This record gives sequence, C-alpha cells and structure tokens, in this order.
Amino acid sequence: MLKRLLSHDSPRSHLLAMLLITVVLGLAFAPFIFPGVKALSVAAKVLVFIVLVASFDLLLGYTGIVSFAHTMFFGIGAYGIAIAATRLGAGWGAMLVGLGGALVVSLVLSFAVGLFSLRVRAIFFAMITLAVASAFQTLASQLSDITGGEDGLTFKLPELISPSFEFSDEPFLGVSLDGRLLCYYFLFVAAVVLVLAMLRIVNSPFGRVLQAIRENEFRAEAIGYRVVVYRTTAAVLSALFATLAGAMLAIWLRYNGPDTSLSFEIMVDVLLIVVIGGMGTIYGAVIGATLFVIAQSYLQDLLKLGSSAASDLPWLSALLSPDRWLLWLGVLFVLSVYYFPTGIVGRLRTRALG
Amino acid sequence: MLETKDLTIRFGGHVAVNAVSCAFAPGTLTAIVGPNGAGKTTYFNLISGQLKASAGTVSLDGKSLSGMSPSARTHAGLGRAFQLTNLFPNLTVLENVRLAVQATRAGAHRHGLNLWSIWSDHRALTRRADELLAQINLKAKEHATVASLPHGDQRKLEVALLMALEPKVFMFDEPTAGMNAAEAPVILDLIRQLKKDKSKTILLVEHKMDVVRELADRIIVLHNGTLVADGDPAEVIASPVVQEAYLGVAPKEAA
Amino acid sequence: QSGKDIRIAHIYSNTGPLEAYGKQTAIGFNLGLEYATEGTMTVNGRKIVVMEKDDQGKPDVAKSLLAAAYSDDKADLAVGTSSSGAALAMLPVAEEYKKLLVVEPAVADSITGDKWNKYIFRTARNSSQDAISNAVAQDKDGTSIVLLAQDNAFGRDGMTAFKESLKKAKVVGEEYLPPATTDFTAAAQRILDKFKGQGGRKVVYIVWAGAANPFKVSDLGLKSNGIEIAGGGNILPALVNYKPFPGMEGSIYYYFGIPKNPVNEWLVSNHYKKYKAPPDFFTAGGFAAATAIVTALKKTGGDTTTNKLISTMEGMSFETPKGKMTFRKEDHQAMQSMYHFKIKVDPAFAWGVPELVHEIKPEEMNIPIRNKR
Amino acid sequence: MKGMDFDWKPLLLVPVLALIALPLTGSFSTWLTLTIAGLAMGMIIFIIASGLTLVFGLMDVLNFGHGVFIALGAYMATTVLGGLSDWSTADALGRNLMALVPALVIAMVAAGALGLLFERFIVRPVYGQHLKQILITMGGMIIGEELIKVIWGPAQLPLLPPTAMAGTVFWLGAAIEKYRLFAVAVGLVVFGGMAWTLSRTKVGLLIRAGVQDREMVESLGYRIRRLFIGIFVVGSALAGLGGVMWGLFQQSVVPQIGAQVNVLLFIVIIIGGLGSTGGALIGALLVGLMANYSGFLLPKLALFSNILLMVGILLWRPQGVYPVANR
Amino acid sequence: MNLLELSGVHTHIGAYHILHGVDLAVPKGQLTMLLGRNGAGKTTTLRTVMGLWHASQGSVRFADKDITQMQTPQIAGLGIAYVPENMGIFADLTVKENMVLAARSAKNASQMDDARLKWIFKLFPAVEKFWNHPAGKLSGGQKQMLAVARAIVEPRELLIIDEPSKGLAPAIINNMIDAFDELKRSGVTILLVEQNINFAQRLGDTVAVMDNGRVVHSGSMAAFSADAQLQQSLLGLAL
Ligand SMILES: Nc1ncnc2c1ncn2[C@@H]1O[C@H](COP(=O)(O)OP(=O)(O)OP(=O)(O)O)[C@@H](O)[C@H]1O
Ligand SMILES: Nc1ncnc2c1ncn2[C@@H]1O[C@H](COP(=O)(O)OP(=O)(O)OP(=O)(O)O)[C@@H](O)[C@H]1O
Ligand SMILES: [Mg+2]
Ligand SMILES: [Mg+2]
Repeated sequence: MLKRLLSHDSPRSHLLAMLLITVVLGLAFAPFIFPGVKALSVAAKVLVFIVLVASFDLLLGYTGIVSFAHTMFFGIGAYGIAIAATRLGAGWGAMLVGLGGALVVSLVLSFAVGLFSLRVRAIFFAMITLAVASAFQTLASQLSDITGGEDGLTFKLPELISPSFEFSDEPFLGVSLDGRLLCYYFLFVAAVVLVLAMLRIVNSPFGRVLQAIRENEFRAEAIGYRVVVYRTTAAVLSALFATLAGAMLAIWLRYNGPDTSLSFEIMVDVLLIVVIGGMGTIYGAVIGATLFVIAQSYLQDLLKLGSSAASDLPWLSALLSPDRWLLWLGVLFVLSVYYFPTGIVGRLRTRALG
Repeated sequence: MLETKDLTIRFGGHVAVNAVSCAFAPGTLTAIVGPNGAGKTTYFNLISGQLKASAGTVSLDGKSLSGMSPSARTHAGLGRAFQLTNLFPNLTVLENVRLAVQATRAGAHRHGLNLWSIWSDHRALTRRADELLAQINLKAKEHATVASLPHGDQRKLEVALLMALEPKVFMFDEPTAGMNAAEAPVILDLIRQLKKDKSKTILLVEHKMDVVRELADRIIVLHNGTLVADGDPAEVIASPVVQEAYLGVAPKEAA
Repeated sequence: QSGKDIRIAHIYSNTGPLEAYGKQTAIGFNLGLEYATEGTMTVNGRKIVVMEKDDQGKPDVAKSLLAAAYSDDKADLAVGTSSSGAALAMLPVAEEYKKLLVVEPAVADSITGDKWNKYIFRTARNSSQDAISNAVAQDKDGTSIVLLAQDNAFGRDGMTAFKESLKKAKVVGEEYLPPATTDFTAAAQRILDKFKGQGGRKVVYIVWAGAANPFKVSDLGLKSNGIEIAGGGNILPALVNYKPFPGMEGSIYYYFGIPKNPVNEWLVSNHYKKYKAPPDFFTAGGFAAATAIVTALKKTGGDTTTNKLISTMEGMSFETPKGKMTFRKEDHQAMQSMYHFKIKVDPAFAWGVPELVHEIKPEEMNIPIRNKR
Repeated sequence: MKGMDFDWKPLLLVPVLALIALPLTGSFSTWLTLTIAGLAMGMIIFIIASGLTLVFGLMDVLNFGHGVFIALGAYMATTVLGGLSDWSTADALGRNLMALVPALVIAMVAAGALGLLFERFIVRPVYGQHLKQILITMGGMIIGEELIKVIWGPAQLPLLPPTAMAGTVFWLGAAIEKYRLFAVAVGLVVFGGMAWTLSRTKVGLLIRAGVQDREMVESLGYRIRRLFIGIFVVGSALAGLGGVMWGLFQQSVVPQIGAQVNVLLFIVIIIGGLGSTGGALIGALLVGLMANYSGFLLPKLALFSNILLMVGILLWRPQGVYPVANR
Repeated sequence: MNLLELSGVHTHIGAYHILHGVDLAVPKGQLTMLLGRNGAGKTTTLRTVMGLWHASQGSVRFADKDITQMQTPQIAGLGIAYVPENMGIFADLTVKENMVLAARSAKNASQMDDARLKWIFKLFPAVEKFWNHPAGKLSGGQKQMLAVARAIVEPRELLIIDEPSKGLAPAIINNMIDAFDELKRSGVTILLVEQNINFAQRLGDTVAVMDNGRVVHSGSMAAFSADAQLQQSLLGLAL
C-alpha cells in the first residue's frame, strides 16, 4: 500500500527514509509541536516550496530543461487567487475562478515555452527565459490597475480559512482552533497529494522517457520517442504544478506582489534547493525545501546569537551581524555546491549502496 | 522491401549522397562499403530520418517514409545502430535496453504518454531486456552505468538497443569497430542469427573485408556519394573500382 | 499595570534594497525614545522594550513578522516599515489583532487612504504632502511645467497630487519613465518637444527614487534651452546630485540644518556625537514615531489598551525634530510642516545645501482626506 | 576548399536601425542627439559586457557573479576619486586624468585580484556544469555584495565624473555629454585590444578547444589551467573597468549596481553570438540605440525593447549574429 | 634503451582499482604494439602515461625522467603526442584550427611547416579537402585521420595512439602503415593500442599484451606472430 502510494520509488536509504518520515510528521503536527505564528508561517512556506521545487525538478531534473521562467507560473497561480479575490470578493467561487483562470493561462504559456525549448540551444533557452521572466515581472508591476503594481494586492478569503474564524473557543493542546489552523491543514493535504502525484508521474513510463531525453535527446528520438511531445507535456505539467504552488502561497499569505512570487531571488532559491536536495529525485525537493526554508527563516536569529557571542572581535561580529545574513546564505550556496555535488538524496543513496 | 530513389543530400556545395537508388529485399544482408567520407553514414541518416534529403525518396514496403520524423520511421520498422556510440550515458545498462523495449511495445505513444501506470509493473519489459542482455554477455553488468563501460561493451550495448526495437530493417554502422577479436564474434553471431530470419532486411557498413566477405549476400559500393558498384560480393571486391578507390594501391589485402 | 514592560515591535528593512533607509529609521526611533523618556526608557514605571525585526523589504515577510510580533512576542503596538508595499501588506494584520501600528516611513497615500483601518497611524509624510508642498514651492505665475517621474505608483500618485494643487503655473506635459531608466537622453528630447512654443519660465519637475540621476536631463539640451530643473528634497547622498544646480527650488521633508527647535538641536548634536555625521531624512522620521508613541503613553499613564491609545492619539499633538505634528482625527495622518528650500553650494559639504526659503505650515497645505470611515 | 567569406550583413544592423529611426523621430537634431547618445551608451554597455564575452561567451562559465566585479570596480573608484578629489574636481583635463587613470587602474587591479580568488574558490570546481555555475556564482555574488556593504556601507554613494568630463558639447544642434565621448574612446581601446588578441593569437582557439575537451588541449601540451585563470582575471578586470565607467555614467553607485545590469549583459552577448567580440559590440550598440529610440518614440515599450530586440535577432540568426563558440 | 618505461603501475579510477601493477617498456626508435581484450586496461595505461589519471603506485619514466606525478601539459611538452580513444577532435573548430592547435610552435596556419603539411595531405587527403570545415561534420573515418594527422603535425619523440585503424578504409590503413614506417625511420618511437591484428603484425617491432590490468606478455612481434598458440591463449584469437 505504502509502496503503491510512493509509486514503488522507495527512498533506497534508511537514513533518507527516516529523514522523510521526520519531515512529514513534523509538518503534520507542526502547529502542536512548534507553537506560534512564526513557526506556523515557516511550516506553511515549507509546504509551498516543496510543491514548487518538486514541480521544477520535474522540468530540470527529469527533463533537463533549464528554465528561469518557472517563478512566472508560480506568480500566475498566486496572482490568479489574488486578483480573483480582490475583484470577486472573499468567496470559494472566486478562489476557484482564480485558480482555474491561472491554470489556463499557465497552460497556454507553458505550451509555448515547451515548444520553444526545442528550437534553440539550452543556454540560449535559459537566457531567454531569464529575460522573459524579468519582463513578466516588470509587466506585473506595470499593470497596477489589475495587479496592484509594486505594492501588490492584499485580499480577504472565505471566513473559514481566515485567522479571525474560530471554530472552538477552547484551545486544543494549547493551540487555538482557528481558520489559520484549518488553512494550514488544507495546504498540508494539498502538498501531500501533489507530491505523490508528481512522484507517480516521474515513475511512470512517461517519466522514464523524460530521463532518456535528458540524457540523449537524439537517441531517444531515434528509438522511437517523439521528443517534442514529451518535452512539451513535461513543461506544461511542471508549470501547472507550479501554478498550484503559487495558489497555495497566495491562500496562505492573503497577499501577493511581484517580489513575493515573481522575483529572481525565488527562482535562485528554487534552483539551489533542487541542487542541494538532489536533482531528479522529487524526495530531494522535500528534504531540500525543508532544510533551506528553515535555515533561511532562522538564519538571522542564529546570527544574533553568534554576533553577541563574538562581540569581543569587532570584525567578526560585523560579519556575524544579523544584517549580513545574506552573506551566510551566499556561503551556504557555495558550500552546498562543494559538498553536495549529487545532492543530499544522492549522497545518502550512495552511502546506502557503499 | 526498403527502397531509396534518387536519394540526395547536399551540404553547401558538397554532395554527400548523390542520387542513390537502391532496393533492399528481406532475407538479404547487404554490405555497404566505400572509402572514408564516401557517404555511407550519411546514407543511413537519410534513410532513418536523422537528415532531411535534398531530393529523392525513401519507402518501406511501398509506403513512403519521406517527411516522417526519425521516431515515426522507427515505428514504421526501421532500426539503426550508430557508428559513434550514442547511448544514455548516465542510465544503467538495463534501463538503456528497457527504454528501447518500451518504445516498441503496444504503440509507444500510448504507453509513453501514460503518466499514471507504474514503471515497475511492466515486468514484461524487464524480462525482455534481460533476455537481450544475456545474448550479448552483458547481464553481469546490468546495473553499471553506461559511462563506466569500456568501449567494447558500449559497442555491444549499441547493438542490443537495435535488437530491442525488433525492426523489419536492421542498419549496422561498423558494429565491431574498436572491438577485439575475442569479443567481435558475439556481435557477428547475433547478425548471423538475424540472417536466418528471412523476413528481416539487414544493411551493414563495415571496413573489415573479412567480415564483409563472410556475411554479405550482396555488396554495394559508395564513392563520393555515388553508387558505383552493386552485386555479388566476390565480383564487387574484384572489380577495379573497389580495388583502386577503396582497397588502395596495395591490392594484396583483397586477395 | 505598572511594572509590566511596554513591548514595541519595530519592523524595518534592516537588509534588502532599502537597508540604508531602514537603518536611519531605527537610529532615529531609538534616539527618539531616549529623548522622549529623558533617557529612562520607562513611562510611568513601565519599561519600554523594543523588538527590532527585519522585513528585508518584502511584503510577505513584513506581514508574517507583524503577526508573529503581536501574537508570539505579545507586542503592545508596532512601528513600521520602510517599503510602502510591505506597509500596505501589514495593515490588515493590525486590524486582525486589533493592535496599533504606527506607519513610518512608508509614504503611499493609500495607507491612510482607501487601505486604512482605525488601528493605523502614520507619522511619516504621505505622497500628497510631498507633492502639495512642492507645488506650493513651484506655483508661480507664468511658469510652465513638465513633470518627469518614474512609471510606478510612487511617481504617478505624486504627480497627480502635485498637479491638483497647482493654481497659477501650467502643466504642459508629463513624462513617465521605466523605474530602471539610466539613460535620460530620450526623455530630454521628449521634454524639449513638450516645451516647444512655451514662453515664460520653464521648469521640469522631477520625482525620482533610485540610483540613476535624472537631473542629467539638464545637461542633455535643457539647460541650453533655458529650462530649469526642480525636485523635492532627498537623502544626503542624493543631494550630491543637486550641487550643480545652485538656486534650484523645491520642498523637503527634513534637512538637519533647517528646523530650529530644541528637539532638532538635541537630535543633531546627539547624532553627531554618536555617529560622527548629521541625521538624515529617515532619522527624523523614526524620531517622530518614537515621540508620538511616548507622548501617547504618557497621556494614558502607561496604559497600552488599544482603544485607549486610539482615542488618545486621535487629534494628539507631539513634538518632533520638525516641530509640532498632529494626528488628524479623520485618517490618523500626522499633519506637519514641510520646507521650501533653495540649493546653495557650500564647499564644506559634499552635497548641495538646501537653504530654507519658507516653512510651509500644515495650514498652508490642503491635504485631502482619502479614507472612507 | 576556399575560406569563408566575411559575413558583413550584421554590420548593417546598426546603420539600418538608425535609418529606420530617422523618419520616425521627426527632427534631425533630435535624431542625431538620440543616435550619438545611443551609440555612446552602447559603447559603455560594451565595456561592461566585454569581460563577460570572455568568461561566458568563450570560457562557457555562466557567471552570474560577474556583477560583483562591476560593483567592486565602481566602489574602488569612489574611494580613489574621493581621495584624489582635489585633482578630479580641478578644472584641468590633465589633472583630471591624473585622478581618473589611477582610479581605472586600481579598479581593474582590484577586480582582477578578486577574479583570481573567484576562479580558485568559486568557479574551478564547476567548469562545464552550468547549473552549478549559476548557483555557486550567485552565491559568490551575494557574498561579494554583502562584503561591499560591510566595507562601504549599504547606502548609495555619489561618483561624479571629473570636471572636464562633466557637461555637454553641441554639434549640429545635438547635445552630447562629454563623458560619453570619453567612454567611446575607452570602448574603442578595449574593443581593439580584445579583437587583436583573439584574432592574432591562439588564445581564442585554445579557450574554445579547452571548453570542448580540456584533457585533449592539455594532451597537446598547453597549460589550459593557467590560461583559464588568466582569461578569468582579465574578464574580471574588464568588468571592474566597466563598473567604473557605468558608475561614472550613473553618477552614483549602490551595492546592487552589478546585479542590475546582469540580464542586460547576457542579452548583449546572446545577440552578439557567444564568444564574439565584434558581435558583442554590435549587440551593445543595438541595445543602446534601441533604448534611446524606443524611449523617445514609445516610452512604455522601452521596458521590453531589449527582449524584443533579442527575439528578433534570434529569429533571424538563432545563434546570434557572429557565433564563435558553437554551443 | 627504453624511451618509456612503466614499472609496477597501479591506477584507480574513483573507487575502482583498474591497473594492478603494469610493467611496460617501449624501446627507443621502435614501434610497440599494446594488445588485449576489451576492458583489459590499455586505454587506462595510456591515460596514466599522459598524466590524465595518476598512478597510485609504481613509476612512469620517459627519457630517463620520472613523469609519474607530472601534469599532462608538462608531459606532452617533453615531446609526446597522444591520440585518445575518442579521438579528441574539437568539433566546433575547423580542421585547420585543429591542426594549428596541435602545432605548438606555430602561431597561425601560415607558420606551419609546409613540406610536412604536404606530406600529411598526401597521407590523409580528407584533411586537405575539408581544411576550412568544422571538424565535427567529418565522417567517422575522416575524424580518425584528422586525429592522427594532428599527432604528427610536428616532429615528436614519442607517438601514442589509441586504436589508430579504427573505422578506416583499407586504403587509408595502408597509407598509415607507410606513414608509421616513415616516422620510424626518422627516429620516432611509437606506441599503439590496436585491435586489428593484421595491422599490428605488419607494423610492430615489439608487442605487449594486457589482461586484467596487467601486462601478461611482452616480447618481439616476430616471435609473437609465429606463436599461434600464444595468440590464442592471450587474445582468444582463433586463427
Ligand atoms: N570512468 C570509469 N569509471 C569506472 N570504471 C572505468 C572507467 N573507465 C574505465 N573503467 C573500467 O576500467 C577497465 C579498463 O578500461 P580500459 O578503457 O582501459 O580498457 P581497454 O583495454 O582500453 O578496452 P577497449 O579495448 O574496450 O577500449 C574496464 O573494466 C572499465 O570498465
Ligand atoms: N552535417 C554535415 N555537414 C556537412 N558535411 C557533412 C555532414 N555530415 C557529413 N558530411 C560530409 O559528408 C561526407 C560523407 O560523410 P559520411 O559520414 O556519410 O561518410 P562515411 O561514408 O560514413 O565515412 P566513414 O567510413 O569514415 O564513416 C563527408 O565528407 C562528411 O564530411
Ligand atoms: Mg560512417
Ligand atoms: Mg580502450
């Protein structure tokens, strides 16, 4: 049963399996284990990023397409919810309309991207998507009548999943049972379902062909696979999953703006997570997103401790100052490329073999 | 019956294959020989669709293949192994073969785009792949990645992928190049086996004349892209054009 | 009540593109508390505890930081933040938690306009105040003006308010450029075209924020055609670009040498003492936010109940480095003076020094009320 | 077989674009102003992009950290020019140059030295692996930017061109900033030097070969390691030079100065064709002109003019105008 | 005297132990054939000589210098030309550019030794014919010709070629045999890995046979050719 759920793609390493179980349990009981608004926000961000990164892995790790326009689809999902909720009000219908509209837009755009990816060389494609993504971001901040411009949109969602809704006055295990909690579990279920779906896709015959195309497109075509069809399908699927992740983000934040869902920074974070986690493994997305988002969210707090400990050494405390948290994030980038060339999952699996 | 009519390709001013018309019947093994750069590989590329012909047509059993993509031609029954090894380097040996098996099964389009069934349920595919690996003595290395195989094993795998496609037409491009005398017979045996099946058409590009002499039912000679000789092996080898253009000034080799 | 700490969350861009602004605000806020409590950091025996938080200039981060501050950290009230987008995202959080948020230094009109709720107070100036005071400085008979601004909410809102309050001068054209523009040649040419056939004094009024120097249009054919440049005040590093334009007029929110009052004197001398540099734009803003809060707390006797604070602060006046400010009852916007200046070149300073021409008192500006109560 | 004929068509792009714009702009002096400013702007862009042509175009290192060298160059210049402010604000060209030249040289040396470190610790482990290059160089960029904030502070710093280069000259009714003329001169020197080195020596060939098969180049007896280090350092130094030129043009620097132009530089190099100095120059000039023409005619479009330009060029030549490296 | 000498060389690739103590001597001025089954370790041996992989144990000496730990460019600089198994053609460069790179002392095409080029063109006509074409577009055999042509574009002391005859038409193989003869006469030492036993027998002076990462036989080619049984047992040849 479990095997079937995981599409027979078992973690293939005890340590990895244990890590995964820890992450899933941790996320499932996050509101109770880690009380507080901040912790819950971090957990929700982890959920969103797991889906987003896994969807990118579908494209990069399995299909070998390097695209910097992935956050574009993430943004479309987020804007779909945001614009619909702003225009149509805080109803379930509005959310569905927004989600549906976003999926359609993503479908069309990603179809074009998929077809285009075959026409030009890989680096060129990467650079073109980089330019397109930045143009899209500019566009989003220019169309301020629709998107709220650079300030973005703050909106309301149905009462049931808003923090102000309390469905029990009595806190349960010290946690107040409110709309925010419900919203979290809504995201949790969505993330589990989406990740399992992606796992299934990459382990289907389709997924294997994608890997073959990534390895040697020429030969894949020669043994009878229509590369165009496969690539385009993969691009569309991955865009749709990213759109869903974007919608999850907007639902959680009840805010969206260009920097929140479209920025190049997010794209780079996603890329880094895929690489630290382990490309072409989906599980890598789960582990990588969890570690990275937590590290990113608590780095400043950590540095605060560090710099007060190092207050005797002025230059060290300048470097350890929480203001310079990005410096350490950069160091994290460099070190993770140095020490996890095949990602955490790759590393654990090799260990399990050796 | 595989047929090419006036098949031609130009690269800029250079005519690499020049109006080659030829038919290949099932049950025969035709060797294609000619000097380096004569256009043999290019001729293969035109047949299997890797290159688009500047002029001329290719047809299989009367059905025109012109304009079809390489993958469509594979489904129509053409199979091809490459001169320079061309595999999926970071996948395992088994997966390489299994992918080829999958491509042929029950219409690859339907199967391939099946997003939902699970790979490991396809035991039949794995069984078939295993059989093929056993035939070429690579079963022991089935979980090794292709990139770590020595050159000779890669050549064998190249042939295994072709076998997995179970085509009507087999095209071998120097299948034993760089293989040593002890290993090459494994490949040659496979080709001999194939020859027994009279429904298969086999095309073989090969520079080793002893191999050609032993296996070929017929030889065609390409020179500067043009078909210059066609016929019975012994006759063709003895013909002056082959002696001079191909075997060179020292005809002792041919004897 | 007495004895329990008063917890204030201060959210600002300690990192990110607005880091420099955020740091000024933080310094100003802390100096302001020190001044207002006379160094005791207590009000009515209750100690003031400031929790500084970095929103990195990101609205989503700002939003969750504020929620965490109100609930996890039990903040009684909050101050923030540098970016308008982030501040806008924070507004509904204050409403959800029913706690006070003092907005400083975000300028977007909609913060005290249509996105406003009753928990929001703003010590910072808003775009209208900026624009209207500049209009007052430019509004002369026989002047024709072309507007040049960034093509975003900041630029367009500012220009709209500016235009609305001009009485005598005439706007003959508007230019909105991509915010990332670095080459202003094309803009200069378009501006030249717009002035064709105009007599009298010709002025290009510029609203710009960012690294590029839009004043370069002057060199690209405007100066030689007798067209002047004008713009509002800015932070000190940006005032360097004003140096080649002695005599240029505009209005500024704060320049340390302008206001003459004890608060400002205290600020300038203490800032020099601590940081060997004069206080800047956002230092004054942070300072004002602090004095506003302490003034209110003193009035409530240290009571931090939200409704009590709101009713106290509505209409409340307080002392700041810019003189007296008053929270307008209707939209909780602090009414304050702006300064009509003229640039003077002083070799002692790297920047063009704005000299006071006239203090534009709140009464002189008709700042529209844009919220719906 | 005969050698390839020189491909002159791309050379026409620049004049053709200028001619198309002529009737649209209406007045000749406007057109002239826009054209000269655009070409000069293109030259500045070329200077910044020149280092990246080497590093990305030829060496195939997707260096997203290129901006750090730009920023470092610009910040070094603020320090040097700040220190020599007496000379740079004097009203004499000679004195001005005595301040500016050291600023340029020190900026190049500093950026080159940083390049050496960058190559050793950031780029070396990831030659040939694009994805990892993107990540690790992004990491390097973030680190560099943060260190700049530690040293020079996060605030914007002014960087004014020396007095003799401030202001405008007039020619046929067109206003031309003096600084742009200086930039054109510097750009031509950089272009000439690079074009000469790459066409007259084996350096260009060796790098292209080294990217394809490093082991083979070493087997032929060349120390490709050293060459790669050298090229990387030169590329970084050119970026430093570009940083000073760009900073002086903007008249101020912020720590993000490099990151802001990254995408633009990639566009220029793709338009030019990977590895081509001439192509990069054409690309840069086109970008400069296009920005000014579209900024005058349709300011809204100016935002997207680069992308439209790139797409248009790639539709015509999918490899860019003068592809040298075939990737 | 031996120009190249390997003694007790062990080489690891990653975690795999590939060479288990190779002893190989290449006498100066002679042509040595290195034979062996697929996977015996021939390519690995050549790569170890070139410093592309480093021996973990044992020593490699060239012209009485220990080159075991030297870097590849240094080793090549001592006067060794090497053609790898995959030919190492720079596909994006033209044939001419490929040749210019191989000619270390020439800055550009015009500085190459004309007479020597003429000689090469005669041996490998394709090199001349496709002089200005991208090398990647050549046919398999033409690439092989270019690879060998590159190795002999300038005089070198030692020529190491991994399977020179692979994919070549008989006429070209004949040319190549003549070329090697000529080179030998001019004093060049040659080490070839070869599968084509005819080719090997016609050219070789000495022979070494590898199996399982060791040299299991070495001696004169004449003796080896004469001993069918030895060939059978070492190479699995059924003659
Ligand atoms: N990169 C690698 N990783 C792991 N094993 C390798 C690698 N390269 C070679 N090997 C192994 O080393 C052994 C020797 O290989 P080598 O290529 O030297 O053989 P060879 O004698 O040249 O064979 P061939 O005649 O097929 O070229 C083989 O078993 C091969 O699998
Ligand atoms: N894509 C291409 N562009 C330009 N020329 C090409 C291209 N492909 C092949 N050629 C040329 O066409 C000719 C025929 O090449 P082909 O590969 O068919 O030769 P071949 O007969 O297979 O030779 P070999 O025995 O050496 O493999 C060669 O001269 C080659 O340079
Ligand atoms: Mg061939
Ligand atoms: Mg080998």
